[in-house]
This record gives sequence, C-alpha cells and structure tokens, in this order.
Amino acid sequence: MSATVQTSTDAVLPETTIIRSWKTPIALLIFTALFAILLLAAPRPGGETTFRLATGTDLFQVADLVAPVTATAWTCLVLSLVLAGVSAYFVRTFGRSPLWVVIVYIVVLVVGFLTWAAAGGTVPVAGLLAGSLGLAVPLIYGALAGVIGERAGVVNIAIEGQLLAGAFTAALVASITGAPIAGLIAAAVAGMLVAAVLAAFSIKYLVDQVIVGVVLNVLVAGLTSFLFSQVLQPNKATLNTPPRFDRIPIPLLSDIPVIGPVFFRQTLIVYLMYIAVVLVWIGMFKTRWGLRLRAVGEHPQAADTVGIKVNATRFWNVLLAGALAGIGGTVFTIGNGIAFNKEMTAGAGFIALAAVIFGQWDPIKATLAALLFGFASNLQNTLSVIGSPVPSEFMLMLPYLVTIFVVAGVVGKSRAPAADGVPYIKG
Amino acid sequence: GCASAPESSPSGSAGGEAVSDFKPCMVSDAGGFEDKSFNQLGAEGLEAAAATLGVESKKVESGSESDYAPNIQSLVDEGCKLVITVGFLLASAAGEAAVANPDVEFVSIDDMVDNDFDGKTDAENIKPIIFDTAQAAFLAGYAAASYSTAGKVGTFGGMNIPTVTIFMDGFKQGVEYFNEQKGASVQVVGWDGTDGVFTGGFEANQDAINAAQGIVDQGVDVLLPVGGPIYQSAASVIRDSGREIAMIGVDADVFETDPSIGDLLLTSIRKGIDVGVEEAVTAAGEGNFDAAPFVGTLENEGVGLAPFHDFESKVSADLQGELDTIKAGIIDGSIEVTSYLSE
Amino acid sequence: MSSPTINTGGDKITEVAPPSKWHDTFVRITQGNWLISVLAVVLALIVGGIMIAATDERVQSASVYFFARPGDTFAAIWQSVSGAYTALFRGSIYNFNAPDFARGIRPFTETLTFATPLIAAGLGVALAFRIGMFNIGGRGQMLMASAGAGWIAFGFDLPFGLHMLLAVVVGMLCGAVWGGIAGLLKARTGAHEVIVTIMLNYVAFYLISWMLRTPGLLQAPGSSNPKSPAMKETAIFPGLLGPGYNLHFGFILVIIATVVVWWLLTRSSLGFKFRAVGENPNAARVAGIDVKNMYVYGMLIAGALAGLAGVNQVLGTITTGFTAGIDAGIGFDAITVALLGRSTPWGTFAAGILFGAFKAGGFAMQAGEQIPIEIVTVVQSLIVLFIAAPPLVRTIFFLPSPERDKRRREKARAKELKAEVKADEEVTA
Amino acid sequence: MKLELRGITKRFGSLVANDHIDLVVEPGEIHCLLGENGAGKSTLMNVLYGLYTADDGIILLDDHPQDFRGPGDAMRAGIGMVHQHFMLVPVFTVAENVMLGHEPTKGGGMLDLKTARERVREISARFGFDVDPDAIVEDLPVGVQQRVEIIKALSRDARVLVFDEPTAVLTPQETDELMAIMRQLKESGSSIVFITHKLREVREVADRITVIRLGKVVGEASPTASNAELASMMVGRAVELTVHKDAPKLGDEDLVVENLSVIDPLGQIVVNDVSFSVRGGEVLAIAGVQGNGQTELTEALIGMQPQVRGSITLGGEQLVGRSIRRILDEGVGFVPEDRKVDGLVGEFSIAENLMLDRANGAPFVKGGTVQRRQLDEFAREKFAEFDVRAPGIDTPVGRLSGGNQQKVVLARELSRDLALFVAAQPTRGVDVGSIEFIHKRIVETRDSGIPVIVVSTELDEVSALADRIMVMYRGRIVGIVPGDTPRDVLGLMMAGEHPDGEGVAA
Ligand SMILES: Nc1ncnc2c1ncn2[C@@H]1O[C@H](COP(=O)(O)OP(=O)(O)OP(=O)(O)O)[C@@H](O)[C@H]1O
Ligand SMILES: Nc1ncnc2c1ncn2[C@@H]1O[C@H](COP(=O)(O)OP(=O)(O)OP(=O)(O)O)[C@@H](O)[C@H]1O
Ligand SMILES: [Mg+2]
Ligand SMILES: [Mg+2]
Repeated sequence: MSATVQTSTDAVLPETTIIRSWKTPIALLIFTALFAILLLAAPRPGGETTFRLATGTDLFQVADLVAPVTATAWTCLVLSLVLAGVSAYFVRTFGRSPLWVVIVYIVVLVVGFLTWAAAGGTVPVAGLLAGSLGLAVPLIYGALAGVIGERAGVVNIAIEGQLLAGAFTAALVASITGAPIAGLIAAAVAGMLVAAVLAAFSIKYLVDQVIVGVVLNVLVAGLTSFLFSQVLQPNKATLNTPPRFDRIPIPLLSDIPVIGPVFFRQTLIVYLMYIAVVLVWIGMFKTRWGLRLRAVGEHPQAADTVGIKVNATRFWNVLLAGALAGIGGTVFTIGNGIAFNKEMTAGAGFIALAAVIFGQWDPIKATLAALLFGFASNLQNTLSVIGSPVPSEFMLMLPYLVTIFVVAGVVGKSRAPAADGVPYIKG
Repeated sequence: GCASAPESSPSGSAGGEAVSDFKPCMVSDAGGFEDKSFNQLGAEGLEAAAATLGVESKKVESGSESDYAPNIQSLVDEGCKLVITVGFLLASAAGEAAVANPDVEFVSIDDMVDNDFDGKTDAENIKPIIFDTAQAAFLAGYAAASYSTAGKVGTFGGMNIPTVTIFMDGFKQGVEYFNEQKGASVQVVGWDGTDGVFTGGFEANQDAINAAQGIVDQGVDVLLPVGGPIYQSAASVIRDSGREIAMIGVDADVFETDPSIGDLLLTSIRKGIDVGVEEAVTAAGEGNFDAAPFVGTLENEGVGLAPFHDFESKVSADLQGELDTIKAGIIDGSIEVTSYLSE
Repeated sequence: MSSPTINTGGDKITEVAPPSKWHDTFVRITQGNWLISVLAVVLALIVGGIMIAATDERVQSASVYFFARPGDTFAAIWQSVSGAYTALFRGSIYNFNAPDFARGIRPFTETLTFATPLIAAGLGVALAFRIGMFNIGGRGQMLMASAGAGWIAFGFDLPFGLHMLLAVVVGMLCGAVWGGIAGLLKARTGAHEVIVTIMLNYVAFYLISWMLRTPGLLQAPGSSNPKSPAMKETAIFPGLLGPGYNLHFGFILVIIATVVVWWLLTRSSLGFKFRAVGENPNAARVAGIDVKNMYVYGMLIAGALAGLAGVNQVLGTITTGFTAGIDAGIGFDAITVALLGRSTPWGTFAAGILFGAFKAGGFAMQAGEQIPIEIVTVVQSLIVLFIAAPPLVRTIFFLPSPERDKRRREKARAKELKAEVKADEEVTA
Repeated sequence: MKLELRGITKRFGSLVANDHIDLVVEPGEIHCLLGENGAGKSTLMNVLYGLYTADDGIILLDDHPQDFRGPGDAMRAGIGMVHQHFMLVPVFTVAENVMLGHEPTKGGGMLDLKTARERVREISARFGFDVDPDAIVEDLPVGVQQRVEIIKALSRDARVLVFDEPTAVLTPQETDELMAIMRQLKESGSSIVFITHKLREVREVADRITVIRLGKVVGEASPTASNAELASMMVGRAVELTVHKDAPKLGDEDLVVENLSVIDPLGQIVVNDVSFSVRGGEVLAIAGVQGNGQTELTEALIGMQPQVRGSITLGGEQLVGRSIRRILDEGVGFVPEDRKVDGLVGEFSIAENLMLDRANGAPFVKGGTVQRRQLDEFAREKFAEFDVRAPGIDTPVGRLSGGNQQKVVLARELSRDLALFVAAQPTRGVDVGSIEFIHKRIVETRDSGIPVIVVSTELDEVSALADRIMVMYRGRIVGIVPGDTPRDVLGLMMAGEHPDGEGVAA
C-alpha cells in the first residue's frame, strides 16, 4: 500500500500581479502642495532659524545649526517633492510605498516647516524631542496594555481608568511612604485591580467588553474624584504631596550628543518603559507566553483544543496589561512630582487606544504611534513658544489633526486579532 | 476605634449651632474648590467670614456649565441667604437667579454680571467683585525684568481667557515699562499681547510641563505660569533644568500656600479674592449688603505683589523702592496699565 | 439577552444586539429582568452608601470610639446615608419639603430637563452601535451643533417659530456633518471611527474655543470673555409648564427623536440595512447593501442626534450664551446611557431619564448634604455594571441561578465519576 | 487503544443532543459514525475530547474510566481529533500550530522553533506529506491545512483519532489520500472514528458503522450495505439519491465571460484570463480543487471582487464595474460559498433574511417602510415551500442547522426574477435529506430556462447536476467537458492535466 502522495504546498500558489495603491504618494503630494502654498503665501525672507542641538548640561556641546530660512525651506520643499516622486515610483514598480519613505518625508517636511515657522527664532531640538518622549510615556504604557489585552482577545477600553487609578494610587502611596518606588508598585497593583474587574466581568460574566471598559472609565473617574475631594484634599500635606522620581543619567549613553540627554537622562519610569517595550515584543513573538497569548486572541477554540486554558490565559494577561497601564499612570503624578488632581489623565487612555489600532496591534508600531502623537503635541507647543503666526487653538488641534490624517491617509484599514472582543464560551 | 466616647453625644448637625439664620453659600466653577486658585481663595474667604459671623456656610462644586444654574437653585432651595458665584462663567446663571430670587443676595466674582451689555449690573441684589490684576502683574513684570540676567522672561497660561490673560497683559507691560525706564531690552516669551502659549486646560499635566519646558528652553530665567495648579508643572521643569530660574505665583501668595516650592518663588501676584469675599460676606451677614461693584486695585489692596521672601537678597536693592514708586504712579494714574477691564 | 459587541479591530465590527423590538424591551423590563434591574440599582446604592458613610466626618469621629458606644457610629452612618439619599430623592422626584404639589413636583421636571440632552445624545450613540460603530464623538458633535444653533439663535432676527426651527435644523446639520466626517473617513479610507471621533472631539473643542474668543464669530460683542451672546427670545425653546419650571420644548423634540429612531430601526428599510450591516457586514454587502454608504448615513444621523443634544443645551438649558464647555460631558455620559439602554431607542430613553434623575438629585445631595457629586457617577456606573452581569447580582442576593445549578450538577457528577474510577481501579487491581 | 463510550448523555437546555449513546471502537478499527445534520455526532466527539462535559455517562480507554476536565486531559490520554471546523490559528505558521499547547522551549520560555520544525518534517516524512513548517496556515490550501491538523494530532502520539467530517472540503484525490492515511494509521494500531456524510467513503474504509439519529444510536450497519440502505437508516425514511433531470432545453448564450481575470488584495492573479459562456436552461458546473479560483470567479460574477479585468455580459449588459446592487437588480441569484459569513445575518429572523437583498423597494418596502405584513406572508409561504425546519419565521437564522440555513438562502434567491443563478457549494455540509431537496430545486431552476452555474468540489454533485463541466486549475480553465465525463478524467483535470482530445472547446 502506498500512502506516499506528494502534495506540494506551492503547487497551487497562483501567479501574482501588482495592485497599486496611490494613496500614499497622493497624500504626500497634497502635503507638499500645502507647504508650497504656505511658503508662497507667507514668505519669510532673509531670516535665519537656529536649531539648538545641545542642552545646557551636555558633556559634549554640539554647535547650533543655523539655517537660512528661505533656502532651507525651499530645499525641503524640493526634497519632499522628490520623496513624493520616490513613493510614486515604488507604487508603480512594487505596488506599495515602503514605510521609510513616509518617515523620511515626515522628517523633511517637519524640518522645513520648523525652519519657516521659527524664522528668526531658536528651535530647541533636544527639548522638542524630550517633550515628545515625555508626552508619549503614559501613552506607550497604555498602548502596551492595549496590545496585550487585545492580542489575548479582550478589548481594553479601560486603559484610561487604569492610568487614572495608577496616577491616584501612586500619588497617595508615594505621599504616605515618601518613596516613589512604593507608589510605582502600588500603581501597578491599582491598574491590576481595575483590570481584574474588567477581566471578571468580561470573562466570567460575559458582559460585553466595551461596556465594561467604558463603564470602568467612568467608575474610576468617579471614585478617584470622590476620594480626592473627600480624603486627599483635606489631608493634602500627608496624602497628596507626592515625591518625584529622580532622573538617573545612564553613564556614557547620556553623553551622546542630542539623543543622550533625551533618552538616557530619564526617570526609572522611562527606563522601565524601554524594558517593557522590548520585553513585550520579544515575549509576544518569540516565547511560549506570546504564542499562547496570540492563540487565544486569534482562535480561542483552537487553543482550547490543544489544552490551553483560554479564559485563564486571558484573565492573567489582562491583569498584566492592567499593571502596565497602572505604571503608566505614575507619570502623571510621581513622574513629575505633581499632586493628584481630578481626571488628570485627560483622555490619554483613549489616545493610547488609538495608538494600539494605529500601531496595528504590534508593540513596536504602537510605541511609534504613541511617539508620533507625542511629537505632534510637542511640536504644537514648541511652535507656540517660538511664536507662530497661527492662533494657539489651531496649534493645539495639531496633534489630533495629524492623527486623523495619518490614520486616514497612511494607515487605513488594519486587521485586529480575529477573536478580539469575542468572549469565549465553552460548551 | 477603642477610644472612649465623648461625654455628651454630639448635638444635632456637625459643627456649632448657627446663631442666626444667615447662610452664606458658594458655587464654584468647573475648577473645583481645590484649584489652588480663585475657587479655593473664594472658599477661604467664605469660611473666614462664616467663622467670624458664627454661621453655617455651604459650598457646592460645578462639574460643567450646565450645573451652574441648578447648583444655584438648589442652594436657594436650601435656604441660603447669600450666594457667591465664582468665575465669569457663572455670571449669567447668577444674573438670572438674582432676578428670579430678589430676596436672596448674590456676589459674583470675576464678572460684572452685565449680560445685557448696558454697562450696569443686571440686578439690584447682586454684587460684582472683580480685580484689575493687571496692575499687580505690572509690578511683577517690572520686578521680573529687573531680576532677569538673561534678558528673557516667560509666561504661559491655562487658557486664552481674560481672567488669565489679564495677568500676562500686566506682566508684559511691566517688562516694557522697565525697558523704557532702563533702556533695557528684556524680552517676554509666551505672550504677545493677543496670543501666546497655553496648555489648553488647568491641569498640572504633561502638556503644562511641555509648555513650561518650551519656554525654559528659550533661555528665560523668570517664569510666570497663570492658571490653577499648572505652576506645579512649571516648578517640576525648573527643578529638572538645573538652572537658576525664578517663578512667579498667581492669585495667592504661593510661598504661603505651597511652601514646597517656596525656594523658587521670586514673588506672587496676589488677587484678593479671599479678602473681597470675606468682606462682602461679613457685611451682608451684618445686614449691610451693598450691590456696588468692588474692583480690586492696588489702591484698595484688592490686588498686590507678595513679598520676595527667599529672594529678598537676590533682587537688586533698589527694586522695592522702584516698585513702590510705580505703585504710586499706577494709583494716581500717571502710569497707565491697560487690560480688558479698562477697555 | 445579548448586547452590542464592538470590535475595535480594523473594520471587522460585529454587533450582536437583538432585533430592537419595543415588545422585546417591554417584556425584558416587565418580566425576567426587572428584578435584576431593581436589585442592581439597590446594590449600587448600597455601595454608594458605604462610600458616603466611610468618608463622612461624623461617622469617622463616631467610629473612633466604636467599641465604647457602637450606637453612635450606626446613628451617624444612618444619618449620613439616609440624608444623602433623601436629598437625592428630593432633588430628582418629589420635594416633600415644598409648600405645595406644584413646587414639590418641580424636581421631577428637572429630571426630565436633564434627561433631554442625555437621551438625544444617547440615541446618537445607540444608533451607531446598531450599525456596528462606536461613536465616542458625541462631545464634538454637540459642540459643533451648539455653535451652529447658537449662531442662528443669537445672530439673526426671525419670527418666533421659524427662528427656532432654523436654529434646530442648522444645529443638527452641524452635528451631522461632524459625525459624517468620521463615517466618511471610515467608508472611504478605512480609518477607525473610534480614533477619528475621539480626535474630532478635541478639534471641535479648540475650534469652538477659538471662535468664542474671536470677535465677529461667536464672541459676544462688547465682551472679552470667551462666551457667546444670549440667545434671542424667538429662538429659545418655550417652556412646557410655564414659569418656575425649566422643562422645555426640547423634551418634546427628544420624544419625537426617540419615536423616529424607533421607526427607523424597526420599521424602515434604511434601518433594516443599518442593522444588517451592524450584525453582519459581509452578508449585507453580498445582499447588495452599500455598507460604506450605511456607515456614512449612520454617522450623519448619529451626529444629528448628538447635535440635537447640543441644540437643547443652547436653546433650552443655557440660553444666556455658551462657552466651549457647553457639552457638559453629555457626549460621554451618552455612551453609558446607550449601553444601559442596550442600544434600543426606548431603552435609551428610559436610561436617559434615570441618569437625568441622578443628575438632578446630585445637586440637592451636594447642596444639602455636602456630598461630592462624583458619588453619583460612581453609583451610575455601578448600576450599568451590575445590570450587565445578572449572575453576579443573583450570587450576591443568593437568588437561584441557572449557572449555579449547572455548576452544582457538574460538581456532583465529578464526584460520582471519581467514585466510579476508584471502584474500577480497585477491581482491576 | 480501545475506546468505549458508555451511556453518554449531553443536553443543551431542553435539547438532548446525545441520549445514552454507547459506542465501542476496537484497536486497529476504523469506525464510521453516520447521521443527519444535527444528529449529535460532533457533540459526542466533543464530549470524548473533553470540550464538552457530559451530563451522564462514562468514557473508557483500554477499559479504564477517564475523567476529562478539558481537551488537555483527553490529549494526554491519547485522543487526537481532527475537527469539523479546523482548529488551526490562521495567522500562525504550520510549526507554531503544531507546537501550540506543548511547545518545546529553550531557556526562559523562548520557543524552540527548530525542534518544532523538525517534528513537523519528521511526521510529514512518515506519511509522505509535503508540508513547509514555516508556511502561514491561512495561505495554505484546505487540503494541506487538513494535513496540518493530522500532523498536530499525531505529534502528540494519539492512539485514538477522531476525524469529524474531514472530507467535506477535499478533492477526490485528496480524499483518497486521506483514506490511505487512515488505513496506514489503522495498521499501526490506532483506533479511528470517522464522521462523514459521504456514503461512498464510508463503504470504502469503514470496518464498522454506527448510525445516529436524533441523538440516539439507531443501529449498526455493515460496510457492505447499499447507499440507499444507509441513507434511509440515517434519515428514517427512503431517500432519493440520484437527481432526475431531462435533457436541457438550451436557450441563448445569456452569460458570456471573456478574458476575465481577478486579482486578490495581495496582488495574486486568482482567476487568470478565463472565457466561457452559459446558455439559458443549462447547468454549467465548475469543478476543481478548493482554492483554484472558483470562489473568486463566482464572486466576480456578483461584483464582490474589487480588482476585475475583462468582461462579463448578461443578456448583453456589461456586469464588470457595476455594484453588487446593480448586478442583483439585473437578476443574478447568488448562493455564497460560506452561508454564515456571506449569506445570512445570524441574528435576523428567517423572515428578515428572506428580504435581505430586497430591502430597497417593492414588494417589501414601500415609502421607506418595511411592509411587515407582506413580508410575513411571503416568509410563511417560502417557509412551507422550502420545508425549513424551525419553530417559525421569527426564529433567528443563526439557530438553524446548516441545511436549514441553506434552504433559507435558496428560498430567498430563487424567489426573485432571475436571469442567472450562481450557487457556490450549495450542499456543503448538508445532510442527504436536504441535498436531495436542494438538487431538485436547482434542476427546476434550470428547467425554467435560466442559466445556472454551480460550483462544487464534490464530484458526485457535479456529475449529478451538470450539463457541462468546467474544470479550473490555478485560476485557469483546464477544459470544459460534457456532463457525463467519467470521474477519473475529471480527477486528472482537477490536477491540472489536459485530457487528450478534449481541448478548451465547448
Ligand atoms: N453549542 C450548542 N448549544 C446548543 N445546542 C447545541 C450546541 N451544539 C450542538 N447543539 C445541538 O446538538 C445537536 C447535535 O449537534 P451536532 O453538532 O452534534 O450535530 P452533528 O451530528 O455533528 O451534525 P452535523 O452533521 O451537522 O455536523 C444539534 O441539533 C443542536 O441542536
Ligand atoms: N446557540 C445555539 N442554540 C441552539 N442551537 C444551536 C446553537 N448553536 C448551534 N445550534 C444548533 O447546532 C446545530 C449544528 O450547528 P453547527 O454550528 O454545528 O452548524 P453547522 O455545523 O454549520 O451545520 P451543519 O453541520 O448542518 O452544516 C444546529 O442544528 C443548530 O440548531
Ligand atoms: Mg455541525
Ligand atoms: Mg458535526
């Protein structure tokens, strides 16, 4: 009896052709055109823009970069046009435009725009980057929490609540103990508690995950605000005067020009974040934990049939995610030594949720998305400090508009884990 | 709890029994009574007056602007005889309530309650308390410019609204006056007279930190954050920068209200909400309510500049004298400070 | 009993709501679940009571000597909790301290007044849910609508009735456009509506802030505050109950809106397509329904409904001019309202009234008992949580539950099986 | 390993899916389970595999009672299962899927992919599979996915193997291969439970047959029993297994497809330059191994495919570039391949599903309002006519069995004025009783003079229905042959070989 029947896996793979999506080059071209209109409508002849690369405390002082406004701006315009062309070329030949073109394009356009907007002024590059990172830190923690939860099949709309619970607990515990690290641990626990409610209701009681998430946000906001006015505020000195984490410069690394002070003269929270991003990424794609996590999020039944306890796996990972979001909340209080205040996370959890989707459920991409948002927010700030001709409200809109443009123009559709948000019910 | 019980069980409601039925009450705006700013100061004034009068007082917080009218109404329902509304946002609700409840007295802080723009307050039973903060901020601007060695001073605010920008306006004019007088060229970063750096809200958050950082990065050595607790963010940035940057507080003498940052404070721009409220409440409690608007100025000490405290030794020896001269000038009108109130 | 499921992932959005039938809702409310709902409310109130008591100074000071005289503590607890909830009732349903019925019932009319925008915005969220979309953009849509309606209402001189009508229409249009942007972007580019609506909230806020401080746009002339002028009398919603009551014509509009949404979802062909797209976009597409257009139309209507809430704010609730905070958090409360109402029009209507009652009662509670208004938020969210999880409520109240019976059976069986295994092992041994 | 199920009872609410079922499978035996849709076969196997907990009864392996808390226990006890719906994570690679649940790791929980790949290769070699351990499962043809399922079961040294309807998605060749594998496994001493609806297969491999109806064992049958005997035992009545149809009365060339190509989102040309035509009153059956472009071809006909080149004309009207709505309005009836995903809205009632593609105007919508009365009347009529087995027209379609769901789809599509009828896998996973009914309706449609296209991977079905057969391979047409072409010729064509003499004519 011959059971050896050959089936070649590639035998049925069909021929391919190229389908071209012109969305990216068109978007790039539109932005280039807008920039050109800006340069033509409001030229700023003669001036110079200084890009300050070093901060005052740098070991190696890098000289400032002085850019003549008109020349630089027009060079950037031409470059951006070229990049739009490059993108079009890639679309023509390969069907899609690689991500690096978009990234280079963004950098070029931002430099050009900054040169134009800051004519006669100084752009503190390190400050710009450091501020972006600062704004991104809680978003990155939140996004990691979202990625883990959704990869395991649980939509975590409660990131906002977890951040807020973390911020509150961190302030409270750190104020009482005087030790920020105690606040950090307490924040992780608080985030986990919120996550535990999410997990219990959505996994055990099969309540819709979105409902639980939304309601938890409201609940945590109410609880922390209530406790804030009833407990924290009357005892401000003992309960709501959190100490702050010190900045720990990392030897050598922190002396790298420009990047060093931005990335390696930070608090423990930020260093933990670097570690978390790397660990989550490795864990998710290279370890048993990640394989099982993704399996229960993609096809819980398949995971069940190979003996993985789907609901337990989901439960513990949602808790882990909660801990991360809780730690993210510490940025708001002990990260900067600021007293807790009502609803002080101000929607960061929702932005983090956006970063999760924008980052296509990938820890690294979600981190980049959060950084982009941080950068856009801080660019707004830098421009208004330099004194831009645009009303401040429009500057404040910038990060949100950028996010819409990027999501609509560059990212578009993305695919969630198949069982994301779907409860697993065993027969 | 295993302490022993008090001898007599606490009688009736909390606190002492009210001696009269005069009940002063207060409604905050969305900032809440713990904003370390005008709501808080107002509440302190109320409590001080209530203690003096020996009466019970009530405070309610608003969460949003649709809460103002119901909050005022429920205080009236609770039998409040005097209702204080804090912030210009409550003005129209206060105006309407005043017309509807002629037997209740009202005090409006930060607004003239002139909803029909006839130049007069809308009702007889409402007393506006407003502050020409620009006058004090003018002094602060002058002091800042005098203190600055970098030749650059900065300011940023929570939102671009008059009660915030009046500080920035006065500050800028003070700096300009210094430049004029001394032939200096101290620059103001963050406010150009119509627009500037705003955090978009009154929370001490990362946005506030970044706004402060952006200004600090421009090389200023004096910083004036205007609006609620955002000064905490500014303090955080200043400490991080490792530079010698002085900060100016607003509303209260922050050196007193938040000693933890006392070492950073050049001075504070006082806005005497507490005093204004206390006086108005006490007067009303004694049956002397008058509806005449109170405008806090340097002259009536409604606004003013706090002492330099720790910075006494760091400012130039002549500064206090010069400030006194300017103050006199502002009071007698020889130095003109413009703001939205003077338009 | 299923509830909407939203998947934030990509465009794969599924909703598993039952076909909205007034009948179903009615049956659900009157039978089976009414007990759970009542118990959920009771439970939430108990938790709220614990929080009130725990943070009450009287209770705290009495508990210091709890073992010496426990009665004091209990008395204090009773005083603080019953005081709070009596105030809540007095502020939301009937004020029994009032001199006459007319004044006594005023709180209930206040409840309806507060419910009005909550229902309108809640309908906007619920409708989007039924098409499988999560509309977090109520705030932005309300703001734009307030601006549009307000601009008509203070900026033009028109006869009574027409003026109001025009303001309502323009306001709802503005809301529709703002919602429609999110729908359009989703349909044309696949941009996720959760992201877009959140971002549009901020954009609307800053846009309105700017317009409010720019003379000639929305700022009141002669003022430098970021606030609009008062609405003209001809545009303001007339009161329904005469002076002394705030309940206004907006409530009628909202009832009409609820009926329209009910008709739309259960009786109309458009609603049929909406639900088909919400339940199974693939099958809808194969059946020739233009899924993308449904997303656009759905968000347009949802935006208009949220817009109606905004219109209510400026023409009904705060007619003296508005600021950028005019949305008053209603856009977010609306999500909870829609969820509690299980995305059905009448469920949303009922949930809106419940939340309106909490809102109205919250003021009395704060003014009378000095209890922070946030307690109301806590109680509200707990209600939604508990109602969504009947097994939990049953467990807490020791009610019989199918789940528990099943678990018991399983346990008994497992025991039996073990015995058998053991017996068998003995035999083979 | 000997498997014994004793008195297994499983209830879903009031429904008894398994009612005291006894079953013995001896080592080295292939034991077939036969039964209609919903008879309770899958439920029984899920109980055996620990996915469901039985309400009563006991499982014995080599005469030892077992207490399975979950699939993990069952697997450890040596039970492996190839599920009716594949239990593979589509976005994982083959190796990842195979290792899932018992992953080899290096230090620190890091996956040891190398060992996993080795294991896949080793088992593949043993059975002569050619499976790339690094291929992503969703990119693989169904037949290969099935192999991955088998590798998965074998990688845990299963001694009792359950195959739940494994052949539903396989080609005849693949089915033959699978049966060869089953025999090979049996020879190595494994016990096999094999569930299928295809009687030919049963008779080919079964050592013993147990028939289940309505949750109860109704008896054993011998592999030598005739198709008709088996079918009547399953259904409880005599079943007509062949379709009676007269010679076609051919009309005009209504549907003309010229140089049609379909490109999928990844840029793959899944239908490659295809030309053919269909006359009124004839059934053109499209045969081919799953994944050779038939699905995409039908989807292109209805306008579901975004990237289409070439031309499709129906009665002279160009269909390419039109919206699905416009194509439906042209009179194209369409039964999609996956009824749950593309054909029905599970939460909608039967009545609502019957108006799903007519939600725009008459007869069900007037002035934007749904005419409930008309709809209910229509639904009741179709409910009776198509013999839908359900409590009533308000029952949500998701609660119906596959066969009944399919009847709803057919009822909807066949009750419109049609100019073309396209049915993809009309009887996939449907029991014999329903197949009979569905086939009859398709032939009736053809006899009314409408061009009909039936896509099926089922050669029995193709032969039963087709007037002409078009075989596709890798997106191209291998040939168009008469309806009575022998199975073995078709089988070769499905493997891509042009039959001699029969070109791309007809
Ligand atoms: N998860 C479930 N919940 C409720 N009832 C179920 C469930 N699964 C199966 N049933 C019921 O059990 C009966 C048996 O279903 P089962 O899937 O075992 O049938 P089957 O014999 O495998 O049919 P098929 O040939 O269609 O695969 C069905 O008729 C159905 O009513
Ligand atoms: N939630 C449920 N409640 C009641 N019955 C159910 C439920 N889910 C499935 N069933 C029943 O289970 C049976 C088989 O369902 P299943 O999901 O296995 O369909 P299927 O396998 O696609 O159908 P088929 O095998 O007939 O093609 C159906 O008869 C259906 O009535
Ligand atoms: Mg089945
Ligand atoms: Mg089955």
